[in-house]
Amino acid sequence: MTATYTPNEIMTVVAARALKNSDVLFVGIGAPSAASNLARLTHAPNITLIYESGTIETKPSVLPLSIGDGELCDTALTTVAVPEMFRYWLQGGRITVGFLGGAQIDKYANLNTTVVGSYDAPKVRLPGGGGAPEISNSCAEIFIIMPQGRGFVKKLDFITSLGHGEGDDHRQRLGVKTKGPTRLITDLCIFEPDPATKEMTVTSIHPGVTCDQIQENTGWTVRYANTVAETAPPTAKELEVLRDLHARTKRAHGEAA
Amino acid sequence: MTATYTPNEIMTVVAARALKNSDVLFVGIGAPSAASNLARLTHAPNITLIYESGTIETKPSVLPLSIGDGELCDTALTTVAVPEMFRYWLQGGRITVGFLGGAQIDKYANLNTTVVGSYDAPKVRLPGGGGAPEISNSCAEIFIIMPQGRGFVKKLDFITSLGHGEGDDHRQRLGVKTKGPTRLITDLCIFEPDPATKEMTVTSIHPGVTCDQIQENTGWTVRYANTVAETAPPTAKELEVLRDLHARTKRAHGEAA
Amino acid sequence: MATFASLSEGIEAVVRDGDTVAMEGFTHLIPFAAGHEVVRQKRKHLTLIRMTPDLIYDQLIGMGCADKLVFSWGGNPGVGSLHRLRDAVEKGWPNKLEIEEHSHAAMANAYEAGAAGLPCAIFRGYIGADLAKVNPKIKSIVCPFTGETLAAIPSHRPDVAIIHGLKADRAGNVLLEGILGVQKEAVLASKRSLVTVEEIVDDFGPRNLNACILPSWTIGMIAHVPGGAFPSYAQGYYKRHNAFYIEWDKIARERDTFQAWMKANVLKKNESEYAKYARPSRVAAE
Amino acid sequence: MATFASLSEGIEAVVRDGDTVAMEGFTHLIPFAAGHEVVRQKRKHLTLIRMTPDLIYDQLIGMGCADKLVFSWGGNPGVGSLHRLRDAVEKGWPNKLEIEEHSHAAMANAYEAGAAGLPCAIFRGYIGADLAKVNPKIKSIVCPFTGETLAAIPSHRPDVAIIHGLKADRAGNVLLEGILGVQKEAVLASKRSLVTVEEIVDDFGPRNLNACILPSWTIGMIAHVPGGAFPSYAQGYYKRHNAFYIEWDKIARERDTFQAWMKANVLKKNESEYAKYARPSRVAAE
Repeated sequence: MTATYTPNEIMTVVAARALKNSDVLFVGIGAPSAASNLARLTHAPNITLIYESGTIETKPSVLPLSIGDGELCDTALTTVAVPEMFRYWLQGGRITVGFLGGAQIDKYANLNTTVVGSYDAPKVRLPGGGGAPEISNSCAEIFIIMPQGRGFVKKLDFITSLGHGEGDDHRQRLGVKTKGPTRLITDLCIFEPDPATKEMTVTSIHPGVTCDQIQENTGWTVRYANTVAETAPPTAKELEVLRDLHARTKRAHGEAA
Repeated sequence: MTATYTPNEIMTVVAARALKNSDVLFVGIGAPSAASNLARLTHAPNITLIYESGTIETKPSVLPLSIGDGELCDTALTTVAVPEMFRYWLQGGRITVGFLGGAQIDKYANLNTTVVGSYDAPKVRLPGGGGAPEISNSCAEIFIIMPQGRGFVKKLDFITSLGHGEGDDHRQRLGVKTKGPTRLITDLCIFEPDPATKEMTVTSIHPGVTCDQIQENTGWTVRYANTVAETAPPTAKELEVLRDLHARTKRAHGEAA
Repeated sequence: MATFASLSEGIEAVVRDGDTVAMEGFTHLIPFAAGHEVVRQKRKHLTLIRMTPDLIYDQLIGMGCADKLVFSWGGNPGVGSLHRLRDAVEKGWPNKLEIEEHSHAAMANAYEAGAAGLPCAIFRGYIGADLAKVNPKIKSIVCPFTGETLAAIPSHRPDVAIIHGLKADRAGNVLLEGILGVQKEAVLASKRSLVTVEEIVDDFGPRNLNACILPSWTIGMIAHVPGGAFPSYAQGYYKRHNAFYIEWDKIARERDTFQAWMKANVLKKNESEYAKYARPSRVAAE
Repeated sequence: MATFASLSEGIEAVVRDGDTVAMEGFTHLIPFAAGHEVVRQKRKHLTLIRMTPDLIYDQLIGMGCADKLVFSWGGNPGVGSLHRLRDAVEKGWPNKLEIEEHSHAAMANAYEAGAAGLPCAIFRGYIGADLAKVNPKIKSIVCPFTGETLAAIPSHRPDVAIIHGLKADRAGNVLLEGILGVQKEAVLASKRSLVTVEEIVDDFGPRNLNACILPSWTIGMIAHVPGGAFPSYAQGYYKRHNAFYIEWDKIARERDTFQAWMKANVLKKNESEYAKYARPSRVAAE
């Protein structure tokens, strides 16, 4: 019965499942966009998708290649200017789930998308934070989608956006009232913050993945929750909808070329 | 050749003449609206009229009874929300001439539209400042249109909006970079600020008006400029356009009832 | 998601005694019908916020619904005084009314900051004006880059916003057009909200991609009240009833004529009263 | 009032060596044609401001036009790195590029405050983020009412804004629709401006009463450059050329392929080059 699937597919499917029909999402390009639209096309038909380009309640039939894709605007309830998006909609506290990812993540789910190396003389200059510094603190909670590997580091070169800081009640001590990263969804497993220390802790392992694999792809000593579930594999339906979405997207972007 | 006219008509005509085709006006209801539209319908066809309700480049065929009149919106280039109007358009420094008036004025053209008597136990509670406190300082210059009489007082009960303060360079000392009231147009004469003291000083007297009349209707000792002109009477054309405008307005407001 | 209800159910659900209530509409789309329902439901001790308290606030104040008014211009537009407001401020009838007075710029910025989730707004304001001396809510901050002193005011975060919109669709999204005022900001800044609308449509249909639309999930309740902005106006539906604004001056001048009018026209009526002022559909260039 | 001119005349008139220039367009309506003209006219020592420096800024930086970049996200959207930007930051080629880095929220607020004539913007931002440690332009103020610390940044007041609009009418008013980004704010915040447009029409005709329109008197110059946003897109006119964004990754990766491409496709061309990407009129649901 179980279909074969790629690591990227299970990561996307797992993220989609975590989304509710009543959620208002601040969606980024890539995996968050795929997961959000998969949720919309399966169990959460009325989920609200907002992209930082200003498009509110957008229902794209294909995935956008950029947040400014015309498809997002054409299918939106309305589109607002970018200052309004960041003031009334993000900072206004209307978003239930924001998605983030990055080049580097640490065990408290702080993220780096700014530089590898020193800021003033970087080894690799990454694109920068974009909306992340405020998304991380303005949304009620944050889901991070990132394939595991060398980006899972012991210490970030630069904190682009706050996760759980140094752990414990660090967010609260900084005056932040939102939950921060409540889920880190990778191609291998799901991490959730330990209720006390806030260290990201494995709560579910994807089918066929071993603890060794998880540790090999993580730069810190991985902790596990008392009860660790096995992630339910993607259903045939989930895979069908996701693959259709990607196929439509590929056709559409090809045509536009 | 000279037509007969009312004191209100010459006041409006004189105000209209002071406006240029290139001006961007922040228009209030009443005499400012009549003067602005008279200018638009005579010598300044491309003058830009903005009302604080958000209507930009409006070309009403009849005078609005309120700043929210549908006529203003229907004939505007576009209409923006009120926060944007006060932020981008007024505070943004895009207005060349703002109009003000009030229940009381002093010799430095400070205005009171707030209370007669004390603020906490007022004898007469007036409507309040509305946009005036910021109009007075954000527009490049201010024209005040007010019939002379008991509102021309020695001392205001309350300063709703800054004119020239206590005179001299008081505006600059407060950090205000705009000119403030450059013209006070009444039913009897025109006052302009003395270049040094900034006291409002008569520079032109309307036909048939005496200095005694002006003084009787002013609560301070009136000063005159070295050269005082006689105001040119309204032309037949000016009166015709103004009266047509008022007649159209009366018909339209009657119909809407 | 917005809940559809009758006006009386809507007011019952969203407005509580002692609430801070913003009924907005900058001379356009004033929620008269909703205000009348608040009077009928005898809400008390309200703090009323509104840039331009006009007839509807005169009525609420005269009927003793309000303890406090937060405002920037309190007059009958194009006509003169609000006699009930004056009577309350000058004579304490029917009760003493506390006032918190701002400028338009301050009020607009306070709504904007409220919608933006900020505790305060900053703007270049009140310079040389006495209002800053009598309103302790007007403070200042210093720009950390230029040293300029800017006015600071607390943002508006009302318990309830009540506005009148043009159309709602079946999903409960609300469309506004024309003079927008601060209504979108008022709803986004408030904990609860009620929107009365002229019309409920299946779908808004083709429209500007940047049309002013409040999504359903930002709105508490929606009541279908055609004519609900009368005697103010609804863009594309009906015009302002200017004669009534003039007539109000006479009605409200004395306490007894005011009370008689309110009894006959508000207390003894209900929301269906407004339907006669509505026009069924959009008329070109109205 | 806006002056109509050719693109080359327009750039000649508004952009000077050493200027602070904001070419905006949040993934939509990016003023590519205008950027190429700046390259052709060999402007130097520019400070470039843009939320999302993408291909056009990669080109300007790679051609040595810029001394400094003020930005919040510098990548090839959906593709990867901007190699010329990286080469300038990491290796100082063709010159050292100073960077001033913000978040999107900060940049959007800075444009908003600039349009509003304020010296600074405040917002809830940068909490727990390192950017505040490396950018001295990020400061804070304390809310005088709640004691909350808010981020403060200087407003953007560029010398020049350059944007691409959809339509201009004969009077020089410019209409935008769709993803509006920060273009209106950028123009209103700047001392000078140039707007390229897809189309010039006699009159905008029937439209939403709140359509996003920049009045003629807020604009410096207008140049009619159909296709001027290519390879980004113009709502209702043409789509984004996604394949070129992917191709750019290869072109820009090495200095010599970059230079060869710029020579062939920019230096040896002129503004008429863009006409072939334009579509004559609005196509439904594009």
